[in-house]
Amino acid sequence: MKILYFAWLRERIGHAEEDITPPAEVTTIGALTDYLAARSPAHAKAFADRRAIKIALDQRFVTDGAALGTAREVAYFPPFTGG
Amino acid sequence: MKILYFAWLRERIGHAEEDITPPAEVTTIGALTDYLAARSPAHAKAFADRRAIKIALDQRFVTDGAALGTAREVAYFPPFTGG
Amino acid sequence: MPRILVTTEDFDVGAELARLESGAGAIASFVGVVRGESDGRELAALTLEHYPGMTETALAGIAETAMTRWRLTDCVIIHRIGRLVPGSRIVLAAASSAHRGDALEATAFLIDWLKTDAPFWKREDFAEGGSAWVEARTDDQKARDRWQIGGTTAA
Amino acid sequence: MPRILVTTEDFDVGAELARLESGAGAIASFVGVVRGESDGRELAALTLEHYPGMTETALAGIAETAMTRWRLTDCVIIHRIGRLVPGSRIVLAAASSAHRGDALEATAFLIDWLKTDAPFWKREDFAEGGSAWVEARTDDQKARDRWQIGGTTAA
Repeated sequence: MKILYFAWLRERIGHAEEDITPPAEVTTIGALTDYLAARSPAHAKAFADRRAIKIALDQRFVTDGAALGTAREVAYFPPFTGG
Repeated sequence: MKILYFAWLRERIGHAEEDITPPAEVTTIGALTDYLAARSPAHAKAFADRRAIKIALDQRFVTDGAALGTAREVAYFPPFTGG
Repeated sequence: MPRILVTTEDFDVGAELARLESGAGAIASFVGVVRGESDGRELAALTLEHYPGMTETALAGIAETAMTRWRLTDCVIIHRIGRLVPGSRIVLAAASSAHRGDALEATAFLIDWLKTDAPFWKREDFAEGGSAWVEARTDDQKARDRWQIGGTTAA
Repeated sequence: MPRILVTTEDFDVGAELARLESGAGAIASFVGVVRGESDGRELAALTLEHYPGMTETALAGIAETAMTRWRLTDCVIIHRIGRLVPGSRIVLAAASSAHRGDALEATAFLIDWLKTDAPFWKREDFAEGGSAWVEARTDDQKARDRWQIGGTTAA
């Protein structure tokens, strides 16, 4: 599964992309986020304020309860500020 | 005094401009319009529907009661349709 | 300072908008183009008549009103006169500001007021022959008047 | 058909708007430009990051929504990415239609939704050194949400 980080999440974690295979018990977005937050101190810091983070599963917005299913790409990012 | 006609008023009257010296008793815009309407059949036809005509005295909108005073230019035209 | 131009010539939209970019964060614009038909009748041309002398004053007044009512860095109104074939640009109204709300609203205001408050008249010349002066529309008066109630609208 | 472009390069506003003139009577546009300061701090640059793949889909979706909600002949969204110095154009949103109300409203809609619904992030790089990611604004969310209540607004 490909994990993408954007903007300050990318900066805090130190890279834009990770390829991971989460353990079998990680079946929801919320569990995946917990799993990622535990990967390093940098991850923990990046995920400290989860309310400031949006999540897209295969490029669609999801919240913690969403099932991972056969997702190939999960992206973490702050709210958009383009335009 | 210079009288200007625009759009279909100009077309119906047959020219864009007239130099006139109204008689002394013509002291208001309403009286001036009556005076102009009597100048020719073409004028009468052009002024037939007065509600469809706007009037500017020295480039400011006026209505029938306005005093002619020392006006130098009176313009007759339909409502604007630019843009 | 607002740029006001009444001209028989075409104008360069890109150059006009580029001029507004200086010191601004947001540039909104409106361009009007002669359409090929009117109420189902094919047009040969649109002929624009105006009241020389009064026109520039009216346009400058509309632009000044916009500069006063919104926080604009600048604005421009260009209006063509004479005979314009379908596809020709007729009018440009544009406004620049620090933020988008002001620029967008002021541009809508400029074009709405221009339609009702500047001394231009349009004659439609039909492809099949004949012509007709365009009549003022109640909707245009309504669009104009919405700007008079309670200042700016939500944005 | 809407034109969607995400690019590191500058774009030609005049050419993009000219493209929209075909078959239209009204072309409205919005151009965003990098300002020289932010909250009183001088900017060296604005850096635009995006989510490749998702960006084009999001922009196309916003454009399609506009085409459905207003009677448009066409529209365009161009958004730049990468490092942009003050004075650079960032974004163009424009819409064309037979009549001005549709073009003006759709343009405001495009830029409002673009700000909240397309995966771009802005980082401000300050002249004195240091940088900060721009935070999403409540006002932008409100501007977006006004389009969801009761369809179109008065125009």
